[in-house]
Amino acid sequence: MSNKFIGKSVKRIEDKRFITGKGRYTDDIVLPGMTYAYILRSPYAHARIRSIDYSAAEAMQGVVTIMTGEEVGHYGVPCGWQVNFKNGDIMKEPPHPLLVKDKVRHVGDAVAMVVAETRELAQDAAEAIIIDYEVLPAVTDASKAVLPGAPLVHDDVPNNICFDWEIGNPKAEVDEAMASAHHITSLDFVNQRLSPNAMEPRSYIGQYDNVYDKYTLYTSTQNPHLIRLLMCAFVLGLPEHKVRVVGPDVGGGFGSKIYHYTEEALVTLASKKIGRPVKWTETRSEAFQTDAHGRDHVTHAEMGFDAQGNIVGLRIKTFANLGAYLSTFGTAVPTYLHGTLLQGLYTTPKIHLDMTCVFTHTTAVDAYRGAGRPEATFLLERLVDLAALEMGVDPAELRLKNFIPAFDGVTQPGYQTNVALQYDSGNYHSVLERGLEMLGYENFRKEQAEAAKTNKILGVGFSTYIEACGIAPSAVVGSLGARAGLYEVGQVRVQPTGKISVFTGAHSHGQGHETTFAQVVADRLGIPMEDVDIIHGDSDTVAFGMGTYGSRSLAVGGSAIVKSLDKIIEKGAKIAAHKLECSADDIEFKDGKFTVKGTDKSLSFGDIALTAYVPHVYPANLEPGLDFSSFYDPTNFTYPFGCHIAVVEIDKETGFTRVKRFIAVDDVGNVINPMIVDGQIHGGLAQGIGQALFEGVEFDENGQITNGSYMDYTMPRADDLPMFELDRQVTPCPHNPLGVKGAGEAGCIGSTPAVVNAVIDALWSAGHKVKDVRMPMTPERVWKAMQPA
Amino acid sequence: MIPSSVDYTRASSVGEAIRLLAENPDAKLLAGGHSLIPAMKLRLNSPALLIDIARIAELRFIEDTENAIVIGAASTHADIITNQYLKGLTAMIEAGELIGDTQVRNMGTLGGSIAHADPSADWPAVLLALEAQIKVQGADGERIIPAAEFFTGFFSTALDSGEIVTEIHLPKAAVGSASAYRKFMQPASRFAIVGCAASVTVEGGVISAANVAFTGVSDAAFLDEGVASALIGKSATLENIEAAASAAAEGDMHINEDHFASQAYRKHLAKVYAKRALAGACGL
Amino acid sequence: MELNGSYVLPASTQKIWEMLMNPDTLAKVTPGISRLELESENVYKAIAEVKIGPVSGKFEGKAEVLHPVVAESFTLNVHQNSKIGNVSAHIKMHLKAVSENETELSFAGKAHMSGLLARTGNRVMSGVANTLTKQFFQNFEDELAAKEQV
Amino acid sequence: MLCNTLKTNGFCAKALNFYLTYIMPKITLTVNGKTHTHEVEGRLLLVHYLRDTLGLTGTHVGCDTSSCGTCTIHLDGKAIKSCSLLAAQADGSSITTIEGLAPEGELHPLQEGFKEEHGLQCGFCTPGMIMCAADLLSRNPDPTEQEIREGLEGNICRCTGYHNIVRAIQYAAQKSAVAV
Repeated sequence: MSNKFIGKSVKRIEDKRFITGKGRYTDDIVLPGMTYAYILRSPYAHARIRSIDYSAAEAMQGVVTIMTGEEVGHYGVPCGWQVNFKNGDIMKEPPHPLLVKDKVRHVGDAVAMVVAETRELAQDAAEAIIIDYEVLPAVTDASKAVLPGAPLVHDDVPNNICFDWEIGNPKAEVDEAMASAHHITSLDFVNQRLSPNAMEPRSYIGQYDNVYDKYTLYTSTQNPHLIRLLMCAFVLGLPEHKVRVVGPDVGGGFGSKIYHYTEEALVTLASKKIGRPVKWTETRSEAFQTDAHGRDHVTHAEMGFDAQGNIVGLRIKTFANLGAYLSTFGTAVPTYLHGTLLQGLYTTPKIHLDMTCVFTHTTAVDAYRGAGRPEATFLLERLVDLAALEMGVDPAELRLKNFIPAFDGVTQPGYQTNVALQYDSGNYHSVLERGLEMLGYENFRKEQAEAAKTNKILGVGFSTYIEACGIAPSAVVGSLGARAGLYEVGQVRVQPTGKISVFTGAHSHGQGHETTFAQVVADRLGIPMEDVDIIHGDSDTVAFGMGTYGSRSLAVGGSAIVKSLDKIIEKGAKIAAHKLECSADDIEFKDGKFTVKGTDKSLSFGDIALTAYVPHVYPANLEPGLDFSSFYDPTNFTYPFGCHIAVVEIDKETGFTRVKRFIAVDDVGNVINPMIVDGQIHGGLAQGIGQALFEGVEFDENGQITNGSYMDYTMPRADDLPMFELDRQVTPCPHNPLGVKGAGEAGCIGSTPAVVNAVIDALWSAGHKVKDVRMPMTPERVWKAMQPA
Repeated sequence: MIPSSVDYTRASSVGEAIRLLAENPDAKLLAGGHSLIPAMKLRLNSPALLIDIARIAELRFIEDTENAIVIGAASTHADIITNQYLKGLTAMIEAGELIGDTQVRNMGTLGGSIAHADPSADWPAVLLALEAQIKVQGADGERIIPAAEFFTGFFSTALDSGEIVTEIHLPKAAVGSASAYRKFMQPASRFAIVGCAASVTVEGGVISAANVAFTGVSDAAFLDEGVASALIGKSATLENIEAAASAAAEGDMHINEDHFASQAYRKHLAKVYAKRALAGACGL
Repeated sequence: MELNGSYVLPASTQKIWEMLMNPDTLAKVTPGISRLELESENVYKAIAEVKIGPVSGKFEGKAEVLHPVVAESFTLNVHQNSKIGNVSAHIKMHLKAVSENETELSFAGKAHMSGLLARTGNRVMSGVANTLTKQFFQNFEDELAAKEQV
Repeated sequence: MLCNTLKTNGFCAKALNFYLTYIMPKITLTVNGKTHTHEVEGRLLLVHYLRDTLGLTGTHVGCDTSSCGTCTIHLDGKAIKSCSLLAAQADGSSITTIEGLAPEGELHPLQEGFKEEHGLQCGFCTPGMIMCAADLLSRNPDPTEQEIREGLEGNICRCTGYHNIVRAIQYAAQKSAVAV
């Protein structure tokens, strides 16, 4: 163990290929004889297919084959998480076919796939397919889809309800607490639907090798093994050992590339059918229609306070939109990843969430950066801030008063919430206090008063959050309905010369694993980072792993690698003891050397590696080789937390809102690479600010996405954001060997309510006492909030 | 996204382009291509032939003549905002800098933009405010169309189907006159939700002439006579400007609406941006 | 997309009604429509070519006249398909005599777009609606004038 | 003879047949210092020519509407979006892509800046960002933070929140200034 790299902002190893244009994303791969697929999609949200005429398309030049619903409609992709109704019934799980035979259920539902010599010809031929649709009424709003008479998405799902669900204290207890409240703050709001918009559109190549009867799928995925398992076992019925799934460089995921998509199975099937590789790359327009969306909650929430300002109860009713079909983890997001976070940082004694999960004629909804946790934080932080305004108390003071006291999870026990989870460790007061210090709170209020004399108004918004990261342990998620385990694999192969190949089931699509993991390995073994290679993304090379999502890679995947490293050091010590003629207990491993304690007798790590593979002088009963694989299944989630503060400036004449300052104090446990952690926070902040001010998928009454391109769907650009002001506190995770908690989603979870709260603060400071401005808070919406009612 | 099949040819002169256009009824002119090619990629438009006029040397120049600055139609937005002769026409520079982004400004052309006549494009408002003259050429020869007669409606112009825009003549700013362009952007596309170009002549502290033109507000860019007339004879103060600007986008006209701005909000923005553009032109 | 408009045309309600019920005239005045063919009573096959700015599309589909009340009102149902998306419109038309030789023709309805038109057209749709409306009345007036001359 | 050989190899025959039915414009252009001549379809976009014909896959496609900037390259020294240009339009031009920004084995100050300041995560927008920033610095060697942000308005990054991209460009500006 040395401390050369951990905690240092080591520059990223992977950067070289990306900055020189040598990254290798799926769409960059060209295989001999490759064909191109184009998918014909429904222009309607809900319609019955009366007839399809393929004749003209089939006759067109360059067409190799056309896959139809008749041919492959009996295959469908599964949902990975079962949630039961309150009454114990199993959730409704209608099929999600690879291609639709009879009825389309959202705009973009796939009807046929044309495979041709070039992508131009495939598209030309798809345009020649004639489909006669009977257009049916559609419903897109979850709270309306449950009403009597609403159009049904699936004929056998009454009221479009996939399931209803609750969590927390018994409803009656919460009602009683609320009845006793001195003040109740209530809020109706929409947590709008977002499109993830990883910059790389999804891309897949199916390849079938008839000599070895083996399939290869190249896919822009966050978890190659999971895709292989789902596709083999639950979709196509292929023998898993005959399928190789490769996730090469992936251009961002943010959740949207976790799921098993129909097109992965389609190109795989088609490649066998025609005996040639088949590539499909979506257009951005298709991405808007088919990449799983995020959020989309319609909520009524109430928070009760006693006369001293202590929170006494929290009562929530939410309709969560699942879209037309269940995506891989769509059912877990509004339930186990959302309801379980409603304790927040507060000591709220009574909590109840009543959740209804609903099908609509829209794109499937699943995890998007934060997944359920941003929705929980938004709800809590909006309520607390609004309550402070309504009660005329300071929003920071109100939070500090209600925070759970600090606990380290080692000498003090974890904190048991009312919503199932037990927090591992936390020090919530400190992040808010540090945030206030960075803001210069008193000065800000003076500045705000000054600004009121101009045509700009200023506002400050606070948000404090907690999230559950490092998604695992298996036994817990299994008992909650997950149909997969959630652990990670880490194999460390020491080569005879002492160089290291590490195989991880985690998958990097921007997170920098090749660097962070190498830092951990190099320090543990006391060797240079150049001697470590991190290998991921290929199911033929890496043992079964679970991939990257939910800020889990380092906490779970990194811990698996540490376990293997420990085994290597333990075995190395035995080899060293034999060679140095002492007991293994007397061997100490430090700075890359096995040393006999208290002496200068030592052997280098390289010597031991070579001995392990050239075992001429070697302990009896010890196998040769130095290569260990470990699976790490943690005992709990990890619980990062933090405080985000936004300062906004609103143009009184136009409602145009600019984020002037953004302060984030996050506690993500121990930090291996501060530069990378900061980068993760920055990116999350941009997406969270994006939700508050810019982003939102809009449907018209017929279920058409009316802003389905970058000409209308607004994401923050460079000139929409300020430089971020970051700081960190460190409360180590008590239950994993690295003490890390995860940083991928924090920025996105805390930032959205901070910005909304800042706008509301600005509006109240100017005398406009509105409760909410609907997100995205476009200039027009903010301007309207300032007009006399 | 790939366009439908299309033939491509490059014209070497204006004459050749006009001849090709006459011979091919399904042809479209291609200058920078930054309106046409995106539309073709989405297959919103599938011409049979593209006639590339971007490299016609006689169309790409900026000249300082006695009465006017003359801009060749194939001059790019970037050519314009970096040109020394145009420094005096502030609205041109301010508008040009707000078009699209760096990459678009490097390819897109002034002629292409005005022939396309997007109702939210920036140039039309500026050309109206600056009283530009647009020279066009067709099989029957050349003619000059004043900007005020050029933009006839929604994506439509006074250009005949066989004609090409060749030059834009911008009268030189008179003594005491100045111009400005202010724009409220659609945040995703960066087109104007409301763009206002103002040109004002102040003599002895009194406004003697004014043009106020909008883009993004209605079917096409237009001169707002109501605002302009309310300014004439008034001293150039913020109060007078604000009062005049309150007349903006009134009267019988269609007001656009979309995700980003309802009709009421757009109308309100027109008044705010008229004020800001006028204040800019008056140096207030 | 909302479609609304009204205009006073210089002809009697009876004359306007007859023109509206004549597929040839209707094809001439409706912007974009190049041909209307009677398929069955009150149902027409419609071919349209729309060219607006960057968009040029060929549409094919049906137009249907519903609930005709002579010289008073009817409803027009149009469904048009194209490669760039489909359009369905449901429009109520009203005729009202202003004087003996003047008729106010008004309509109100909605058009629904699908596909690419719906996804990318938001920025310009209100302009499209307004332009088509203007063209409709202009064409109608031109057609009336032409008839006068005959 | 050739036809018979091809017949035994079904797909090749089909591809050839398809190819022969189109008459393609011929283009000649210099890419990263090397001259290329190809017959291309009229509708072929420059970005696809670079990626598919020349195998220069560092230039990416991220949207359909010329909005995201991942396809940014230099055409005759200026940043443009190669997804909104036909290959035929570039006939006779000189093009630089990310692969040719610096001599093999060396890094351009911007490439170095992006690495030093962690200006990239997934790397997909990075080539376009760097090419756009190079245009910016050629026009304005010492930009302010605001000028950098405005200069990037045609490029979207979904990973970094732009904070470190701004710093990467500042790094490059400073480094270039020192070099001069």
